[in-house]
Amino acid sequence: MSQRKIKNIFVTGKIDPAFIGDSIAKHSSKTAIGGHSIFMGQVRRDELDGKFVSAIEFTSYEAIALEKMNLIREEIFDKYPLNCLHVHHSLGLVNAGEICLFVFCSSAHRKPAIDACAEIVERLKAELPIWGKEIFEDHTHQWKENN
Amino acid sequence: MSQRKIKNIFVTGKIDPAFIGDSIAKHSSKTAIGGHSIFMGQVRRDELDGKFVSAIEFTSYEAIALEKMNLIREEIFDKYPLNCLHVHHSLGLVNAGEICLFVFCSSAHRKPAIDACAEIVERLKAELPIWGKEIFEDHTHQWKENN
Amino acid sequence: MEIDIISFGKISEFIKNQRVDITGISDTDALKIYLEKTFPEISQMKYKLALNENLIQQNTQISGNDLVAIMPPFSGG
Amino acid sequence: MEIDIISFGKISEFIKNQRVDITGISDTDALKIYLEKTFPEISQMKYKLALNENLIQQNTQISGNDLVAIMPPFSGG
Repeated sequence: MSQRKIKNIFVTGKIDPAFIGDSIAKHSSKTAIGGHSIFMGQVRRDELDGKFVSAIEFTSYEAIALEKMNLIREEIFDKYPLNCLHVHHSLGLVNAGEICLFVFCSSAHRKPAIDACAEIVERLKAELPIWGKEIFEDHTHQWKENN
Repeated sequence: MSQRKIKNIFVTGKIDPAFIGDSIAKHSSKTAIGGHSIFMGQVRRDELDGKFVSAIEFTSYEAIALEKMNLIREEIFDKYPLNCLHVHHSLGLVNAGEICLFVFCSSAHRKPAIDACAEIVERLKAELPIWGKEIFEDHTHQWKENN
Repeated sequence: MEIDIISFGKISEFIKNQRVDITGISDTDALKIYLEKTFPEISQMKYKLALNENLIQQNTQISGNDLVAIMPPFSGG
Repeated sequence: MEIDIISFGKISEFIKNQRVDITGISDTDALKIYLEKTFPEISQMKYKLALNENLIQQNTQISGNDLVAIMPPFSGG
């Protein structure tokens, strides 16, 4: 499954729930699909010493991130019988409560979509050069760490 | 986690992608959530001997289905640290390409939402008295079987 | 003694909802034998019973006017 | 020999993008020693290098005008 065009996964700011709804609607013409699995990351209003996170500012080394995501995409398509795979990640400021990651996998039967979606989320967090800066309400910040 | 009110999971006809988008949007005020996992079932235009499925007609023994789903919901809340859990299933006719099942789990961190969502889909298919009648374009039918 | 029978899915195509006299039958194990004799199609397939809106997991007493549901394997989702 | 250094995330707060003279350094292993001496903060933390937009997995030759990126652990998603 080589030579797929490199897609841009990045969007500026939050990912709008209406965009997600529209993305789901677009799959109604793909009548070989029987199951869709979606993961979304949402910015938490975490507390640290009485201060609350008001937003996360995401930055990336985009050239490497897009190439790496393209490789992950190819490996996932080789491993699972997927009909569709869409990945969107925010750059810039995303407020608490807003969505910063949207992974959408579709397949004829449920299991490949579910397994592929979970695997992409893990790989994306571990392998893509993206950084989140947690901005507190008092404008101080700390750098997000993935577990 | 007992004494949750029994919720009605059934909707007549397809589940609209815009409803799903709205449902996602409603979670922006729940700022303890960090991850959402969604599964959707979509009616496939399967072929059998040259005939294609045009729709599935769903029926249920609703009293038992709702009570069973309530029990599953309580067991899932006991097992996973979820913030939210929503389940919607179609009754009546759902055309090929339309969505007939929508399971939506949310938690502070991604793993409980992802695991709970997958487990609910498995249990719902195995344990809820719901039947799908696959209607072909020539108005003949066969009864759906889950694997 | 009479009970009400309802059926679902594929089984509803050959067992209509009806009231039946099951005099002499007092539990669900005996009822199954009666049903498979009366409706031979179900003896060829998997099915489950519900009694008064409860899924039957083990042999259970039946009383007059009980509601028995005959259900093929579930196929929701 | 001069190369360009860029940095990301937390590391960008104390290593600004800059052109540095690394005469005598010919590979990424040697460059790491140079960087940790020049910027002691990174010797206390995990970081990765990229050379000309490729993640460095093993020791790699460096040439003049190469672009080296210094990156803290990823935290996307």
